[in-house]
Amino acid sequence: MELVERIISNPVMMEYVWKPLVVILILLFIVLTLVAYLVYAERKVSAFIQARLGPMRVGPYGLLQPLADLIKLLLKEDLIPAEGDRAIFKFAPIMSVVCALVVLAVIPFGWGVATITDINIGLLFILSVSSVGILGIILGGWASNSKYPLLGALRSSAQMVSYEVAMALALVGPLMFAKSLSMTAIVEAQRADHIWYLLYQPVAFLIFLVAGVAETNRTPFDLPEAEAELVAGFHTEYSGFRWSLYFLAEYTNMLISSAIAVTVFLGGWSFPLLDRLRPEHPGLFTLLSILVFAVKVFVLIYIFMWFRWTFPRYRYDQLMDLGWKWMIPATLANILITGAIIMIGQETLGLTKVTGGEYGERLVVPGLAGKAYFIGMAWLVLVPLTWIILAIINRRSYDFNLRAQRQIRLPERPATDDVFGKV
Amino acid sequence: MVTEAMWTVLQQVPNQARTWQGFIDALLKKGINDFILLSFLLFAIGVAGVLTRRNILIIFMSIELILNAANLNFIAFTRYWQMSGRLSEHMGHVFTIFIIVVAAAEAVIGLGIVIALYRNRQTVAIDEIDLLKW
Amino acid sequence: MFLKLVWLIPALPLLSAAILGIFGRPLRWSERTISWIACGSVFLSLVITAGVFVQYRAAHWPEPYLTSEAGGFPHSFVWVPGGDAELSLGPRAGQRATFRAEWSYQVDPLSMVMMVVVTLVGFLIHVFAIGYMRGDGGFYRFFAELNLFMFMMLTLVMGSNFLMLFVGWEGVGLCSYLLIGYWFHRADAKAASMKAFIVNRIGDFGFLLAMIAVFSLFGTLQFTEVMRLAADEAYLPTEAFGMFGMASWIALGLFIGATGKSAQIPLYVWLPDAMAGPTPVSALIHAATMVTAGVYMLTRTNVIFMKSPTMMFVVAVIGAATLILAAVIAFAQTDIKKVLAYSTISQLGYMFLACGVGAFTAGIFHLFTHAFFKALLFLGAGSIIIALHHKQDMREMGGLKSYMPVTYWTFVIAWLAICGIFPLAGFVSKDEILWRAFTTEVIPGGRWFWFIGLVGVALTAFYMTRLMALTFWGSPRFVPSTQAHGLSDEPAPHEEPRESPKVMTLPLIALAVGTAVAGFVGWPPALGGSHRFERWLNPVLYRRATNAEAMAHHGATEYILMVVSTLLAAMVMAAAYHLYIHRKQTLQAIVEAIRPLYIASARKFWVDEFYESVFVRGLTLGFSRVFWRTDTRVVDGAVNGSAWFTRFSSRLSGWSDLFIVDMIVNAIGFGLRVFSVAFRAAQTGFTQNYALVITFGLLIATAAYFIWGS
Amino acid sequence: MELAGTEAVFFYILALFTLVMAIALVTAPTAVRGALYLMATLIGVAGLFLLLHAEFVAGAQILIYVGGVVVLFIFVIMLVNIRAEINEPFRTYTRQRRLAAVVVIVMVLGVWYFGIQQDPFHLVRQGPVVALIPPPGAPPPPVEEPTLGGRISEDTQEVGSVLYTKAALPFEIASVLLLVAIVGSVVLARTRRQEETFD
Repeated sequence: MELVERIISNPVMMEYVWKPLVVILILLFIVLTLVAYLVYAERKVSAFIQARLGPMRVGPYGLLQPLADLIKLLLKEDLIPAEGDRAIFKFAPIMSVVCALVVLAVIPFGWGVATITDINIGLLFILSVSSVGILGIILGGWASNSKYPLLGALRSSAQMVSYEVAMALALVGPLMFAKSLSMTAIVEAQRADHIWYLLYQPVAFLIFLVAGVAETNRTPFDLPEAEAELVAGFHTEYSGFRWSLYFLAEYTNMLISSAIAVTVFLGGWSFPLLDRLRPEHPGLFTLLSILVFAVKVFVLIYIFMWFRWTFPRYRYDQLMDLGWKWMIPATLANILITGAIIMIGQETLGLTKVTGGEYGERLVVPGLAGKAYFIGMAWLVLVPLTWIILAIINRRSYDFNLRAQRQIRLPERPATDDVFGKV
Repeated sequence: MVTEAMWTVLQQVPNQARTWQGFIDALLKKGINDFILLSFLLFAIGVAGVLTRRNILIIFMSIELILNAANLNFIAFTRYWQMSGRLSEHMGHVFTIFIIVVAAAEAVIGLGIVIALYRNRQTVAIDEIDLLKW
Repeated sequence: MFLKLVWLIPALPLLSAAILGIFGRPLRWSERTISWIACGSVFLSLVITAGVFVQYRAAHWPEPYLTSEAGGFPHSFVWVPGGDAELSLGPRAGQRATFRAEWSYQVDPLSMVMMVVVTLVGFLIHVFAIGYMRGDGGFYRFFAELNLFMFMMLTLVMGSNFLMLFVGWEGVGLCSYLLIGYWFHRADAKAASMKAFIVNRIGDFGFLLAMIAVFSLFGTLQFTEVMRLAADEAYLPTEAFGMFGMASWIALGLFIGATGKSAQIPLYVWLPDAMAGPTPVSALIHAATMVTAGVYMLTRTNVIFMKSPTMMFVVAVIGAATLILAAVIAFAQTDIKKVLAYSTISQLGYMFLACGVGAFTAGIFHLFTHAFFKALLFLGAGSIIIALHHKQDMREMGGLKSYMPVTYWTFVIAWLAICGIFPLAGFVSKDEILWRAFTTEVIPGGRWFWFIGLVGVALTAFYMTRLMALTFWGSPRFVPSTQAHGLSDEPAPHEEPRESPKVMTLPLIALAVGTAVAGFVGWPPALGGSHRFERWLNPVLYRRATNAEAMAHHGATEYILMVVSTLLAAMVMAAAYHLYIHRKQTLQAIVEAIRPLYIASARKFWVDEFYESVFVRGLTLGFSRVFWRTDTRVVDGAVNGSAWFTRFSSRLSGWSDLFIVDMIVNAIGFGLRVFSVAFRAAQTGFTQNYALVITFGLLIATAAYFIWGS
Repeated sequence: MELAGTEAVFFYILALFTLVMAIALVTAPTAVRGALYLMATLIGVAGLFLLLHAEFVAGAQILIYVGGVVVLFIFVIMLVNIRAEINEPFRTYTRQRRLAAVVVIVMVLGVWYFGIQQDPFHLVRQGPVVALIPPPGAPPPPVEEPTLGGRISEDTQEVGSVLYTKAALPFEIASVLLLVAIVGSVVLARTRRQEETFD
């Protein structure tokens, strides 16, 4: 008995088991509620865009609609295809949702206690764990033993693998300024310099945003679940709660994408002039930082929803062309040019210095001249130069020029051409 | 595995009092030897997979196991050097990264070969592919 | 301020080359855009060079200014980090030294002169090329390559170590190859570019060996370091005349490199062929800048050469021989550019002669003046060629004086300069060389070298006057052409040659002014000057002339020599004019009288044929012929003999087959079947079986290591 | 001593997990299950990397191995044998399984004896121990600084600097290798019809 008490109440257990557990539970409660309301928000946004009212029945303005949906989903029958791989069919959505939720651990939702944990490979951790999430989708599609889910899963995995490259490479640009993979260090770097890396890295931000949309399989990149071609894509055979797990994963991923974008490009929880509160009112500051972060994230999420209800879906070849021929070259060019800009700023003009601060070594841009140089170079040199490079690379392609595409005559092909060749 | 580890610990810490507390303390010290043993077991499992499985894809996966065993060794030895005072020792990490890169390249090429093979022979069983014999 | 920008001087042309090379074609830039970018970058380089000159002269002269002192990335960076290497020569043999090369630039009196020449002449030729290359399909490519050449040449002359010099050396070789073969659809251009490349490689081999020796001896490749150590007797003892020691070997390697690049005997054969490239290229690369790199290198390493009188003598002899040989060949050439090419070789011989007699400053001075008047001659020739619709044969010219006045008058200035007429640039530098040869104490036989130089003066005057007579004077012999230039905005095909556009004549005029005044930079004290050029270059020399010595009055001898050479040139010019304009019969008679020599000259003394037969045919074709003979006689004979033998023996064996062999074969087959059971079992064709065996072997090897190994 | 106290517990958990998953991989009935077990094994190894303070390598392991290679495996499994192993009788092991098992067991025992028991590398155990459960009356063990706001391990920076300085040449070679792999896989995997169309 004494032993058990020692195990439960010793400081190590307190620090590493009980406290995190409480934090995790609180966080999960908040995030899952949030995600449920994201669905509600999406329905409302779509309704307003299409001049409808959206859900209005349950509760005032339909505010209790998510609850009703939850009950409905829980009560539905859990269908499993007869010839499918039962174990994997059951396991796949769990994997998807776990990968989505684990990532939440390293996102700095705010200053102080609101940052659950801060590891030195935070960004890499997020990227790697979310790359595992693909497996949930592809396995779910495979285990259904059905044509549409399989095709949807293949498309989805191809798409996510392609855009993950662009996504990761786009993050390299801001990382060159922050010099750390730790999420908190990135936010601190921006806070200390009084800058948002959006201003230094417009190209990377744009690409990250687009890749984030593609990673979450949302319109205009929702080919894996294109209703007109594939019914509902990889989760055609899913129903009830397992289906809702996929849905949960997708919306959590959207939240995460926005959160990363906010952390890396939009200064995270920091906000101009807010810092003065920190020494005197740490508690208030923590609350405000969470609020700031939430507002920024919701702005981005709104942009995601806005995309969904305004853009038409890409064709599959356009999707792949955009990923491989436009976005990846653009990110590579961005890295190269940003490196050159930093090099010139640092070595020749001496506008920056590298210091070791509380969060390790980073590139400090003191003074207005340095900031003006980096912002000016970013918008006046980096953006046009990237555009020129893309134009040169793609000067023969007609990916998005439908008018030119109609002029092209493809060689006659046999009608029996299938996706995978001769399998 | 656990019993083996316990046994090892008991063998190598003879002067430690064989009380419950001493046993637990001894059990909670893990050194380079344990990692070598673990990596070796991983290696052996991988070798067993390569030697016995019929499915080429599983054989590939077993090869990945073998490579991972090597990675584990590299990292463990790097840590060992770091603990021995060479704090800036990171060459093992770099080696591991290269192994991961090579493994990725190997998987890509190997799977390409598997696809080509399947296209021509309609099988992924390794003992049905014995063209070399003739 | 400008000294901080030294790195921009080569970087700007490189940037321009990259921009033109990458974007020129895809973006379909107009010729105007391309010209602005190409010439603008070179012009900026020229401006910076001028600024650097002023600042360097004010603040740093006579010490070299190294950009690595400025620090920071664009100024200098560690280019080849390298590792430790063991030195094998000299006092430090057996010790280790770090092989490390920086990419940094060195501004000192010598490189300053070269920078001025390269950027100034280069800029003028760039401008000229706008007009010359108008309407050519590869306009962007031409300028990209020309700019790349500028970068390489500037790297060559500004590099602070042997490795950078070598990079520039190879780089200009590459650009030369690209530009000679610019019209790659023409067979002669293709062959000429390859010839230039290959001949240069022979020289580069010597250079590379010398570089290795330099590192093995001094443990560094930095010029300042090497020259400081080379002056040390412990590292490089001074040799007596006739000795062939360390200094001579290194100097020999360097000199072989120089003969390749600067077209000296025996590696001069590529330069005349290089005229297949566009004329601005010939002017820039094959007259004014690249071919003088050898002289630059000799001067740069003058410490090593001065330690070896033997090699100095060799340099002087080679220079003198080249000077005479090339001049003689130039007598009978009919292609206007070929004449100029041989003239270039001849003038380079002068420079080497100067270096050989220890007058490095005189050699560089001649390089400096020669850059102006030879570029002017080539550009004038280019102007003529354009006017005559790409005709280069002098037999179809004549009387152009009235058609192209600007070209004519600028050409006249260059002609007078190259013949050494007072007071133009050529006179000053050539007389400096002759005087220094006459008075040299570095090698014996100075007066003979002076005499050879004097003969060279006469020959130069003769063939240049012949060129003038055939092109500008006399009666027109060209066939009126109705063929258009092929330009879109041309008003109408013109039948008669006419003056070139301003963009081509303005560089001519600028160069003519340069030719006229360049000599005053080094005006000798005998004529009231102060040897400013020599004093400027003095710091880079091993054996520096003291101020008093440089200013010393040389007495009456110098005046006599000047008068002799000038008079000789003037007389020969007058005689040649007379022969070619008024006494063609006499000329004919003379040519008839010396017909063998004339033919030999016209056929370039069969050197190309000699190389072709000895090296190309002799070694490859000769061998192949030997092999072919062997094939037909020995091998075929053996085959035929064996065929007969086979027929004979087959009868025998046919008989024995039936009774002996079959039995043996059957027995062997039976035996194999018995024995192969075990091997068949091993050859399963089953991959994992093999893997198992490998594992098993690994196991045994490991066990053996543990049991017996440790 | 690499691990002690709390970390050792994690070592046991991860080692057990890794080994069990590895065994499950080599005995998996279908290739898809095998890929899943491979994923689990790799994640376990990544956890061990974390224990050994190799955070960056752990991240790279998951990103490249799990996110890339395993996905590729599953992709190929779907391309080549959709349910061949399930629908048709498919022998799991080859004919030589018994012989192979003997070889592997001999190998394990040999290394166990020579490599571990005799300790040829003299890798002795040393260093302080921080027990998970402190003995009664002992002073409480020093609690490590919570990571929040504290100094972060600079493993990533170190690996980066080593990778781009000391190992720059292998890095370049690896890039060439990847290029070769890309070209090779494209050439290998295209169908005959694609060859005809593009040739």
